[in-house]
Amino acid sequence: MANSDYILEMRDICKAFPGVQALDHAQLLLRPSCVHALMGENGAGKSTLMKCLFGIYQKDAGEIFLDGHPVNFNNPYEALQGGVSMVHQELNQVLEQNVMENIWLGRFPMKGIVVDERAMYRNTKEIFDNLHIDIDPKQKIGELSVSQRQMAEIAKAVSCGAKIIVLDEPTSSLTENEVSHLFRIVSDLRSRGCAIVYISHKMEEILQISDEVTIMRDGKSIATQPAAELTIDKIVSLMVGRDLSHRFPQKSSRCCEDILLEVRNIKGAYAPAVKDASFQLRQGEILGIAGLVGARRTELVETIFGLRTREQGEIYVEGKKVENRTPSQAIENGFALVTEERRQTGVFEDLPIIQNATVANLAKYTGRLGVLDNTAMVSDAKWVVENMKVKTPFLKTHMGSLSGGNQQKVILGRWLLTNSKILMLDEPTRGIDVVSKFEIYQLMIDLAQQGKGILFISSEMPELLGVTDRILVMSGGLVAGIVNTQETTQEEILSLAAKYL
Amino acid sequence: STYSPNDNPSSAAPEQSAPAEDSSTDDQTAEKPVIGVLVFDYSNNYCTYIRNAINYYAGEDVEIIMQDSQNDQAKQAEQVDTLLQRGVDALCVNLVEPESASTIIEKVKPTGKPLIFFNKCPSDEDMLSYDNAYYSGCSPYDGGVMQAEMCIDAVKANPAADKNGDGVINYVIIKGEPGHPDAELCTQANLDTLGAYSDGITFKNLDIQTANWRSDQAKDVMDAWIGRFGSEIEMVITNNDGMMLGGVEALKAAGWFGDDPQKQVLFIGHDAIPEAIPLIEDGTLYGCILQDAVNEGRATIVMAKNLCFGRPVEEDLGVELGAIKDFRSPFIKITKENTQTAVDIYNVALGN
Amino acid sequence: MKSISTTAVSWKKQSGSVSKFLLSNAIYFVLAAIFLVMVMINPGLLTLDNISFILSQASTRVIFALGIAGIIILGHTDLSLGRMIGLSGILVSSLLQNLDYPRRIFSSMPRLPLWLPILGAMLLSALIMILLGLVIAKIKVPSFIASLAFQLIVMGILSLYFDYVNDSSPIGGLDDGFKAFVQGGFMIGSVRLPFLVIYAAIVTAIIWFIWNKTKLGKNMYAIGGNPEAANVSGVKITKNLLLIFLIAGLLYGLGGSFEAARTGSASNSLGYGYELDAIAACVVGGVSMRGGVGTIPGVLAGVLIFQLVSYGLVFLGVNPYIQYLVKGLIILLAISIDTQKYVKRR
Amino acid sequence: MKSISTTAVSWKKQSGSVSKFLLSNAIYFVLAAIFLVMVMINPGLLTLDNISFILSQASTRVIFALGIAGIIILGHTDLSLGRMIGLSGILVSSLLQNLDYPRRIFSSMPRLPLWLPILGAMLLSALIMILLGLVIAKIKVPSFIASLAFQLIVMGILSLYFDYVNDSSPIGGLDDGFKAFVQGGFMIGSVRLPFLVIYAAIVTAIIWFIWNKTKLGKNMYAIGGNPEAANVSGVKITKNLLLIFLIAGLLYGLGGSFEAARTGSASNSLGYGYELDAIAACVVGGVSMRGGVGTIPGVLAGVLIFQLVSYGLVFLGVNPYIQYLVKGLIILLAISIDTQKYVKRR
Ligand SMILES: Nc1ncnc2c1ncn2[C@@H]1O[C@H](COP(=O)(O)OP(=O)(O)OP(=O)(O)O)[C@@H](O)[C@H]1O
Ligand SMILES: Nc1ncnc2c1ncn2[C@@H]1O[C@H](COP(=O)(O)OP(=O)(O)OP(=O)(O)O)[C@@H](O)[C@H]1O
Ligand SMILES: OC[C@H]1O[C@@H](O)[C@H](O)[C@@H](O)[C@H]1O
Ligand SMILES: [Mg+2]
Ligand SMILES: [Mg+2]
Repeated sequence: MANSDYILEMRDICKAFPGVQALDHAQLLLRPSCVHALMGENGAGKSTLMKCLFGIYQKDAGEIFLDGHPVNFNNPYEALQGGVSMVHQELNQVLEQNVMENIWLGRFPMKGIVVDERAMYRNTKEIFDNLHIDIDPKQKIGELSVSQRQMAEIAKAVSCGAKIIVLDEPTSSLTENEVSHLFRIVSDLRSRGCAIVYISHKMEEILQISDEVTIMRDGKSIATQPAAELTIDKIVSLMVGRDLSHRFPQKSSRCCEDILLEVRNIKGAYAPAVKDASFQLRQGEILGIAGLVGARRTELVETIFGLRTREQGEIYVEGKKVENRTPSQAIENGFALVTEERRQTGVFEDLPIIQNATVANLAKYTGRLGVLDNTAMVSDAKWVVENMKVKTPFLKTHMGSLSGGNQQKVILGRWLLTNSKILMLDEPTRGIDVVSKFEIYQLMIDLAQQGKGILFISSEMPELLGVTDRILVMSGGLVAGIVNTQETTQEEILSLAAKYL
Repeated sequence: STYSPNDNPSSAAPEQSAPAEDSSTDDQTAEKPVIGVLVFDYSNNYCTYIRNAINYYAGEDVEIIMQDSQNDQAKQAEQVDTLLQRGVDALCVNLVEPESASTIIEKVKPTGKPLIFFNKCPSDEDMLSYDNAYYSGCSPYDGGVMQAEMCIDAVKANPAADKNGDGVINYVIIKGEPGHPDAELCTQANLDTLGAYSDGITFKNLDIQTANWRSDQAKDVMDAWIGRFGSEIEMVITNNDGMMLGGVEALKAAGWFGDDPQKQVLFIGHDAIPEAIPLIEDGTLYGCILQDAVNEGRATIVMAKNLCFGRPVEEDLGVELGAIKDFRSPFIKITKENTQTAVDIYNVALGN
Repeated sequence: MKSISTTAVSWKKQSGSVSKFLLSNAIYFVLAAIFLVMVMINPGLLTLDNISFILSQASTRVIFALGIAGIIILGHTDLSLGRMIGLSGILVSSLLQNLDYPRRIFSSMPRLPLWLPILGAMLLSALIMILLGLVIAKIKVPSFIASLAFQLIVMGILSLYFDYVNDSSPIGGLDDGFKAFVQGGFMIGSVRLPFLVIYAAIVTAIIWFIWNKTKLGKNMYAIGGNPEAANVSGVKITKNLLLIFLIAGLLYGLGGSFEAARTGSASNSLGYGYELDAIAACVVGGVSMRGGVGTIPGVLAGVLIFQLVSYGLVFLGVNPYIQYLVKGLIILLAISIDTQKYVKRR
Repeated sequence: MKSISTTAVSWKKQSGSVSKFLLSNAIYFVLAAIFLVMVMINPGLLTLDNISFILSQASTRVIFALGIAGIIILGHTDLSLGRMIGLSGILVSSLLQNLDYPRRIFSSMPRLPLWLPILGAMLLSALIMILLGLVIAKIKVPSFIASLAFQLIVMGILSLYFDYVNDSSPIGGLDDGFKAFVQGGFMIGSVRLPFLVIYAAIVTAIIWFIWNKTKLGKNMYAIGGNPEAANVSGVKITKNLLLIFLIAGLLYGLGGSFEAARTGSASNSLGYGYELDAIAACVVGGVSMRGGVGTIPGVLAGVLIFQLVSYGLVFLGVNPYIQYLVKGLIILLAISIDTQKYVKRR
């Protein structure tokens, strides 16, 4: 069976979870010195396939050959020993430890029985220098930004000297700069003979970086083709099983006159804090928020939502001053916030979907005597699953067993149920497949058309330019400017973003 | 219909109300009578000796189910239910809290089965509320009085014990678990008796601290007293000998009981457990109060068996029962002169 | 709004394969198995009377186990439970003694209606639990250590009261009406149905309702599952936490009062160590100490397993030292089997 | 190639502002403050003798606190500690009695060298702890409940042994050499330097080395901080966990032996409840029950605070009931202050 053309062959891999056939005879054939993209909708089985390789899951059936030899890693330790390393979709780090300890975890350099801290520092420095990453190896990793942590993970995977490196959505929280930087690292690795499995939902990236593409759907491998022969449309139609003509929905020009939300000179109390931000959001408007990492976009919306302490400044909804000192106040005042860190602040892993969907909206189901209306809850949860196209066997399925993208959809649905006037979405399409992204854009536009106001934080320039009406650019905790989407360019936004550096 | 604890739940007493006749007659002879014994706390040294004595004197003609109430009165109440369900023929109960006697009596009374309390005495009223209730043991307050008397004897015998010669003996008490009747009553008796004494010498209590019957805690308490009072301490009293062991150890470790005349102390324990005997013999302890665990245990099981077999309750007891159908085993003062008494008693208690 | 759904999702009912069913109901089978084994050793155990005793013994435990279960589901723990039971027991006993009891504490006080001291104990416990909740929610002290401190503080308070009113001597002579109210029961034919079981059933029903049918219940699971996410979702963490602690306090007060009446006396050691039993029963019954997970039937089963084992081992006349061993092994077995349903198949 | 430095954010080094310094060393100030207040109440406390007592009392506690601290840093807990101490204490006491003690248990046995029974107790404890570790790591039983089961099992075993060899009567007459080895000390001028303090210092140094300098130590923090991250980084979780449990077992064995010699006798209640004190000391000393966080100086400070409070309250002659209260309040205060450094302000 084994074919020496391939450094890695995964054949007929099957893996079932309760109620889900996550992998159904999936195939992946990886050539040496090749970047192989793995694509598919949320829940197609990409991560599961890679976890079966890496020894996190045990496959139910199928065979894996590494360099022509059959292997079956029982745990990540064996996989790493066998020359496979992996950057995981969800950041998995020991927040209380410093960068270098995280990087060398599992393979500390030793001097006798003592961990050689100096060598660890030196080696880390060396890797970071090689990869042009500027992070202090002794800094606590929990203090870094998400993108820095992501880069540290990448550096770690790269430094293992593995023959095969799996990158599961490595760019989901990287800025454009960092992405192009990552690509240089990847090309470099390829030229050194590494094979790379690259999972991403960003179409442009795929065509830019990969040599071959395997497309998965419903746990099956649908096709493997050289990237050169593929176009975005072709990939999408293979992924979805039908054509998708546009990446962004059609926008009708809307009149946005009435001011829905006004924020005046707000300032956060604790670092990292918004220093001074004022803006207006009109009814039916989608206001994008752009900025570099550390621009405090997240802090801006969290401060408005009452998650962070506001030291100064006022918030007006339809001309009426609101306090928003706590999220529950904000929700009462008609706000909704889809947070950036889904796992930490969004998902209830051990609770069923039904509760994840309805948690922000319980007041609505509370009837006389404080009794909850179960039927209403079930039907709302069903609405979320059906409208958001959440891929799940049951309403009772625990949130933790959904794929990342599907979790995001449930959270979006949670906030749609509250019927808030003002939706603040912090990187809502992170980790979302191309079809679902389109659906989310469509949803945003529909909501705007109903007169809601939307704040849309994104690090992906195309989507900002594709769906917003105006874009607020933040820089160093300040508003660097607000531009009309129709009239602006990528360059203008980037230069605004650098204004207060 | 409802029932209340005073009523007789019909099914709880399916058989006889006079078990004695039954078991001594016909076909039941194959089955030995079963006697349930509830000990208030297996970790209590003293109770261990009673346990051993009960087993020793039980003989071959009865089956003993002995259980540990783990110092929890609620648990004990449940165990009474359980053992009654199990169909024991007599019940011996070492109460956790004497005040709970009525609850136990209410459970047993409807079955008519013999109930022998031991070690901790219920009130007269409770004792008289059930004809088939008996008691074997002594009263902690009396033990405390006797312990105080021993303290007075000790001082008389050792005038040098008043190290600073001021006519006042400074003493400390290491108390058992606060709230525990044995600790509270014994300590109270010590204080009452010593406080009232003024014949040429008086007693001054420096401090009372609890060590929950435990030697490790007693050691820590004694350490702190050594740090605080130093050689001011002229006498130490403990509520039991477990704590005595810890107290002695602390003093020894700090160089007491040696040649330094300032580092001497009269030490009086309670129970005279076997570990105390060598200490009495080598003069470390002046003495201990011994509650005769063996006699207590013996009387308990002898009464239980007599009642099971329908014999007069006092048969083989040696003495007549008191006004509340109680057997009192006297306290005995154990000092250097009569350690053998304690050794003999505990030899039985340890089944030797 | 335009629907964005294209392919419909098919809604299957959780189709339970046999093994899955067995696994997720393991705890009930364990309960049954323990009972069976014990009955095989001594068939005399299999009587309605025995069962009625086990149930009535389990009843007070169920009451406070349900209290602490809420706290555990919130992701916290409570080591003060035992002392709270003691406090309630002492308080109620001191206020509900027979008029003719020679050592009546408040000798000139008229006979109080039963509900008054019990309600008092419940409110006092609730108040203390709210203070504990505040320390946990506001000062952010980990509940383990905060409740350990409260364990000591409550012990101090109750002992001082105990010493003050009754010179540290066990409080006896409890009101006969009170004892009948707690220890009595119905006779249905020849079968005893203890009142306690009925009280426990009522409490269980109320708590079941709160956990499953009210916003507070849903919020409790959400907070325990992910407090940060709950906060973002507009759940008022402090308020909900305080409510759950308050409910626990009420249950402790009620359970403590019952416990005193059941025992017939109260001293300051009443309740000592009950927290470990209660927590263990919850955990064996599938309440996760990481928070967010737990069911009422699970808690009931956990408490019943503990009570059955205690009762059964005494019934079988097992040597108390060996009982420790057997009890430890049974807990280990029960939880090992129950745990398997959470162990992710990988 | 352009560097991707995070130009936007300026990463200031944790600027040691005074308040921050105070906060992150709060526990040491609390320790000092408690001591000061006590000295102000009774200046007699301020003698080298008192300090030497406190230190030597703290020494055995430090030994087992360091054992359990490792387990807590791993993200687990251990309720069996107290019984493990009891087991070791009983075992060693039964094997190390004076030849001329009339009630010597193994009366025909020659005098054993001191190290042999101590080593035996350490190995036995280590073995049991490895079993506990296996139950936790392999069967995935939550450590709270697994160790509670072990608490019962170990209690059963040690009581049966205690009953078998000495009829459940306290084991006394401990070998004088053994007691001198543990209770003795150097006199430096008029100041006592107890051996125990030296032993504790040696143990502390070894554990410090393991935690801070070895792979095992780093892995321990990583597993406690994020077990999944450790797993996907190729850390062998089970192996490391078992090693930490093994070390805890060795320390329990050593501490238990010392505790018996320090007390001069052993019964099956030796060590009862020590686990709560040890856990509380660790937590007060900044070891997080969520795992991943904790330092050696913190543990030392936590143990010292506990010992100081216990000693000081007895020294001041405080009524035992009030001691509960004061102890509870001090713990609450200490932990409340210490907690503030973790409370994230946003
Ligand atoms: N641990 C698990 N338990 C149960 N179901 C799981 C588990 N992990 C994955 N699944 C299910 O398996 C399917 C495949 O999930 P997987 O995470 O591999 O998708 P993916 O292709 O990586 O999606 P995404 O692009 O959203 O990351 C999904 O339906 C998911 O719900
Ligand atoms: N002065 C600072 N001190 C400490 N941390 C900081 C500081 N400034 C920013 N950070 C951290 O850097 C990270 C990125 O900052 P921030 O979230 O404000 O960026 P953003 O513009 O919202 O970017 P994103 O697109 O990632 O949301 C955050 O995790 C924040 O905690
Ligand atoms: O509870 C402990 C106490 O038990 C008593 O029965 C005994 O007389 C006391 O000396 C003490 O040991
Ligand atoms: Mg994935
Ligand atoms: Mg951000």
